[in-house]
Amino acid sequence: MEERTNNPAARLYRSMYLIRRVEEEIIRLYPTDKIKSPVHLSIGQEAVSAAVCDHLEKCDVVFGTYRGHALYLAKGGDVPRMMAELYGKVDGCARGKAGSMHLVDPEVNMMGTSAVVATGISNAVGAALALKMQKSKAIVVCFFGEGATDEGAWHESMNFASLRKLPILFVCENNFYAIYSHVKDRMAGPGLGARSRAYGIEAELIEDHVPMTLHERAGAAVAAVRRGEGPRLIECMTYRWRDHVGPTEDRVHRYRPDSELDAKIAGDSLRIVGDLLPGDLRKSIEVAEEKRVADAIAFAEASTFPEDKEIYDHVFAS
Amino acid sequence: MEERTNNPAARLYRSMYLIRRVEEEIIRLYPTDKIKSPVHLSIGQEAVSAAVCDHLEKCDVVFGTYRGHALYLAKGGDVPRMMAELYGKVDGCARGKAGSMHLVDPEVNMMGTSAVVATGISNAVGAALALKMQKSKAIVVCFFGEGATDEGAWHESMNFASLRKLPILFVCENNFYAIYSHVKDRMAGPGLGARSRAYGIEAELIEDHVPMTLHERAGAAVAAVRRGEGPRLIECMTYRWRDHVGPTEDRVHRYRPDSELDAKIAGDSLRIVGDLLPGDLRKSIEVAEEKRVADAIAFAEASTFPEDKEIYDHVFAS
Amino acid sequence: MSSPADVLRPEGRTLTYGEAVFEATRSEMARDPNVFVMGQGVDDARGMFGTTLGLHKEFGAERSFDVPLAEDAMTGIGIGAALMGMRPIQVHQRMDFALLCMNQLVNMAAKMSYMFSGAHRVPLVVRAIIGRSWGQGAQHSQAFHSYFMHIPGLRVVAPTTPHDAKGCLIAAIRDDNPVVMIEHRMLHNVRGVVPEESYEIPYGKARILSPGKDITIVGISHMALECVRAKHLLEAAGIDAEVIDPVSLSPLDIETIAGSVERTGRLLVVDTGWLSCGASSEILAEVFERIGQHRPFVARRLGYLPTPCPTTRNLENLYYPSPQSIADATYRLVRGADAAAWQPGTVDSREVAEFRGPF
Amino acid sequence: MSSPADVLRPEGRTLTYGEAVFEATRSEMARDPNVFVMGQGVDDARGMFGTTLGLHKEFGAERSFDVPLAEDAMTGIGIGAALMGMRPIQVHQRMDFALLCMNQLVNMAAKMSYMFSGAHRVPLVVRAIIGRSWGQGAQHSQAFHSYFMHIPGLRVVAPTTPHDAKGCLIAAIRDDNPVVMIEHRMLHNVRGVVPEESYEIPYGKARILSPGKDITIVGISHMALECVRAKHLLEAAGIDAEVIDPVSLSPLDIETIAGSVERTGRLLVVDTGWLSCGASSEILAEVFERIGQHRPFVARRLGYLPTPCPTTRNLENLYYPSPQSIADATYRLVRGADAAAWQPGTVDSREVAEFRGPF
Ligand SMILES: Cc1ncc(C[n+]2csc(CCOP(=O)(O)OP(=O)(O)O)c2C)c(N)n1
Ligand SMILES: Cc1ncc(C[n+]2csc(CCOP(=O)(O)OP(=O)(O)O)c2C)c(N)n1
Ligand SMILES: [Mg+2]
Ligand SMILES: [Mg+2]
Repeated sequence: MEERTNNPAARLYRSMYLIRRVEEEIIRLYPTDKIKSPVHLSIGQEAVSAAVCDHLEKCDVVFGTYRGHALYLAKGGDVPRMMAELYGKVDGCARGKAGSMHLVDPEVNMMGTSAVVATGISNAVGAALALKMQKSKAIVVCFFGEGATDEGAWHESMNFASLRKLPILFVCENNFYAIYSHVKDRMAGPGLGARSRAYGIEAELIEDHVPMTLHERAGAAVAAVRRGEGPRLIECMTYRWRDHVGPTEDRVHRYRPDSELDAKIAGDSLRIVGDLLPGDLRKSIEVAEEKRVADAIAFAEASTFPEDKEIYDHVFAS
Repeated sequence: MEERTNNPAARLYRSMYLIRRVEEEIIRLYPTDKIKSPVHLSIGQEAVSAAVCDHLEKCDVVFGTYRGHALYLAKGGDVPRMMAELYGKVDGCARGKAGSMHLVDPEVNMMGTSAVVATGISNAVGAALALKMQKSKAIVVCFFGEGATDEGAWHESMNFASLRKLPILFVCENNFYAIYSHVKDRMAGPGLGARSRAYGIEAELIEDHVPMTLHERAGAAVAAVRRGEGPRLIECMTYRWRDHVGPTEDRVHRYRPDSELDAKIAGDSLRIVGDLLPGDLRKSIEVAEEKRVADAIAFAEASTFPEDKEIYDHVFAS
Repeated sequence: MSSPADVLRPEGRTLTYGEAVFEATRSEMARDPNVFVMGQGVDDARGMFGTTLGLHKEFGAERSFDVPLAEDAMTGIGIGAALMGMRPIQVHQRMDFALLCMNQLVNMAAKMSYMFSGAHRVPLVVRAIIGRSWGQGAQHSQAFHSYFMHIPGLRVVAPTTPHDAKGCLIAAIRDDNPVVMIEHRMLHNVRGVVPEESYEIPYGKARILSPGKDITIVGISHMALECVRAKHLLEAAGIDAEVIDPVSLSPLDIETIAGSVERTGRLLVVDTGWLSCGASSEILAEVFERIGQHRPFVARRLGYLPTPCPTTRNLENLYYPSPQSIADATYRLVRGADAAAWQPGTVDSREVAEFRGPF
Repeated sequence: MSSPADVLRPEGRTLTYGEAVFEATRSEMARDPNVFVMGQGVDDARGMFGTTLGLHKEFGAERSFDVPLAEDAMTGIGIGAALMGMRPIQVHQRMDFALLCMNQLVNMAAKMSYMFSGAHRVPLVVRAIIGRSWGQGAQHSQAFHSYFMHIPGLRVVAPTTPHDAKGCLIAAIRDDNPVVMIEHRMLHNVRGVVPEESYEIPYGKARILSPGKDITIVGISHMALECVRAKHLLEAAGIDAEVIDPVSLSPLDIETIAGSVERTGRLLVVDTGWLSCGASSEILAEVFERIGQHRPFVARRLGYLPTPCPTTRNLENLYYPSPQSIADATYRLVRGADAAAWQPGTVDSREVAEFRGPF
């Protein structure tokens, strides 16, 4: 990727555009029932994964959640294998056993995602412990929703990461909701920053208005962790445009005002980043990424379902 | 108790003296194997339970831990039935099924204690929720060690109590150790106060030098909760003189310096409170409490073991 | 309890299983102000698949409320409220999340009555929904009823019909003990006769859903329905199966089940869960202990394949027992391993086939 | 594996079970720098009943360390480290606390290999100690091996002898899969022959501790020892029992057990846990499925009484199976319910009788 060294906005746009377009295709395909598993879309939240991962090396390790398409793609996961996985095909990144909720790509150290909220957090801390024991230069980045911070596992994980000064960046994607439940109804007190600092972990709240600012702050946080300064947390304010699960825009459930959603859509971060680019660069990125998406879908369509006997494979590693 | 209305030091001394003497008797008896269950002694920590409970009414509800003798006695639990319980006798507060770790006295709203660390905390919050739903004037006081705050259950419980502004006082008895593990090796960050405030719960750290100060601060905290101001936390610095479990002084394991223990013993809070009293009042309290202790032991000795068929009783409530 | 008439024949008012759960909850909330409902999303626009829809409006936000993602503490909070005389109903959208509650359920709820020799009681209801629906994968499809059956001090019910769902939940709410009620997501839209009045389904009473003489098939939860379908397939092979729904898993009505095996000489247990140390091993072991000495019989167990649940549809279809696989296993048990091959017909498990995503 | 010679005859160097666990851990830590130990108190002066004593001094504080009271996250941390190629050994002083880890063990560790089709492996060892000792009561005495046996993707071992403890732990550490090793506190001080060299005990191989022809007694963990004692009591009644120690609970060597029952026609399973949906129901069910069609047999199960564990000694003594109660049950199974009354002699279970408080 030639933009890697010279134009962060271009890199960000490429990554975010890919995520957006992959998910728009999922929305288009979903009614065909070719994707027979729940999908938790990241549309609206692309900037977080894209901005953070832009600062990561291949050897850096990321953990995410069932809302994991964006992270998988931003970390450089294989697009055709992701689509094949959603189709439940044998060429999927987990041979059809995982579906949308458990994407994995060990090639780029995208660890598998979990559908049980907050369970990946302690795993990420454990990976950071291992990296420290192995004297690796890599770091771990752990993504989770604000809802996950309700869980005891978050508390225990933060405490241990801080005690051991582990090389881990916690990234909270605060999209205000856990399913249809607003964060203010679930989280008492002054906020995540105060909680994080109460474990001795520096924290920063990053509003979602300007993706390039997010990019810069995320870079600073990654750099601090990489310098061995111990864990950090960034709380990235963001918003999902679609329903908690599934492809719809979800205005029917009325847990959030239409005006709130409309304002977020109007402030589309993908457009903001795209507008920073010269038109021809932007166009060339779009053309290239459109082709990747189309190829990935074709790949998924062409792949076959696993044979019946595969059901018994991999219960144990051997 | 005539001291109830006029002399807090006398009340405190009576309560602390009873706890100390009951536990000294347990130490004396333990080598006889009449008490066939683990005992977690509170000697050195008497002031916390005594000071807090002095501000409570019978209707107020307390939850504690396996280190629960002090709380049971301070809340006004039945002394003979406690001793009989330690002996495993049928007149014990749980007919011998509980032993030292699960003391209970519903008469004074001493809820049963649990041997699994931190498990009682959410139960206490649930009781506070019930009191609020029932529009009761009573409050809940929840005692736990600093080790319990490591657990995810603590985090989840604090958050919920704060969200709902429940009538509950959290009392952390910080005795520095969880078994032989020092708090600084387990707890990252600036301390429990900061953690507590991160949930929006006001917190106060109370050093253990002056029991009467502890008494006063505890009273203020109880009063605030009673006024409906929502949950509070007090962190009471204290120290156990004996081994984590069992009767010995435990200088052999060398997890704590002798000098640390010696200094704490020298600063005995029981003596400090006793010294505040006129000699004859002090003496009369001691005589009365000695008799209670002796009577309780005689009661326990005289009681019998449960019949075999009792083993099937109370698996279910009926 | 042994007549299938009232639950299987379409006489009288019908409700879906989900509606029956809702009706039980609502009527008990109206009857007893101490009853309340808590769980993630119980008061949202989906209302836990409709089973709690609008209760917060009718009874106030204090009595049906959303909770933070904190399964462990929320269970403990339910227990604490129950200790004080309240009657909480805690709902888990997926039983998989109940793994976070094992400490409170096993170490606390199940033991308090005993540990304190009756000084406390814990009238807590835990509704745990088995999440099979639409490619849910390994972490959203599990069934842990055997975990609860293992524990003295817990009651476990797994009603199959709307009728029993209503009556089991009412009994659970009124019980002074902790009760875990297992609900299979595939049952929520199934319809059946449900009396309007209030009634309790007693613990420890199995239900003969459909009598027969050649083999006893015990089907747990959603599998009872699949077993009834298998029974119809088997008619083509001239096999007359008796289908039993245990309804209550702990206590278990082993008498009815063993009595049936005594007649048929054959037993197939079909569980909606794994076999090893599961409900199916317990049922088989107890039947054997009870009648094995004097009545020879043959037996088999079916359940989830011994793997985590795969996501892709063709493997998922293998993973769960189906009317076909049940019929096939039954046929071989009745006719013997060497019998001529037989191909069961096909039948639609409507609630499975018609289920659409996203979840 | 079927010869009892090497484990029961006092030839060669002897160690206690606790020492054998220590030796296995220490030698594996020396062999493989990725092996590390974590758990509350593993590096303190008691060193987890001696099984981890001083390892932090020998291998550094990074490789044997105390942890906060955070069972859930510490399990997840172990899993995360294992994903990165480390080989953590997590120790629970009481298996009761492992209830806090069920989510990580069941939803994560057991599923990762499968969910990700082999992209990940989780070489994690969980040592869980059954806490019976000294009036530990309801929350410090439980045994949950059946919970782990229920789950595809977990291996479960429950060695009884020091010999097997060493070999099972070495195998577990070298295994690329999550393994739960069950240790009974009452076994830690029991002594037996343990070869100095390194060896692995294979999964899925039961051990015939003592051959016999009248009845097959399967004893799990500490119960295997009690069963051997019961066998000696039964000699006075002229009953020759075969005692089998499954060693590996998942996978289970049902072939050896069923083969024995095929010879004896009688089966008693004695578990150190509750019966319902327990290891004993699984063993009985599998034996029946395997031989029931062609070999009639009688069977019974013994285990904890179906109550929480009471604290007071006289009730606690009833709660746990003992050589006497095992002998008694065996006698009645062999001689029939109507046989003349027989009073087993007495035998000391030394490790139980000699155990002193405080914990
Ligand atoms: C332990 C657990 N509890 C509940 C659920 C059901 N659930 C799935 S996603 C979700 C919301 C999580 O919200 P958040 O962490 O903010 O992530 P987001 O979906 O907003 O990305 C819930 C409650 C679950 N999967 N796991
Ligand atoms: C969940 C759980 N983990 C571990 C233990 C073992 N354990 C018993 S007491 C204890 C120490 C608790 O320390 P703290 O909360 O400070 O209370 P203290 O004993 O100092 O009063 C530990 C680790 C337990 N009982 N429960
Ligand atoms: Mg969210
Ligand atoms: Mg402490």
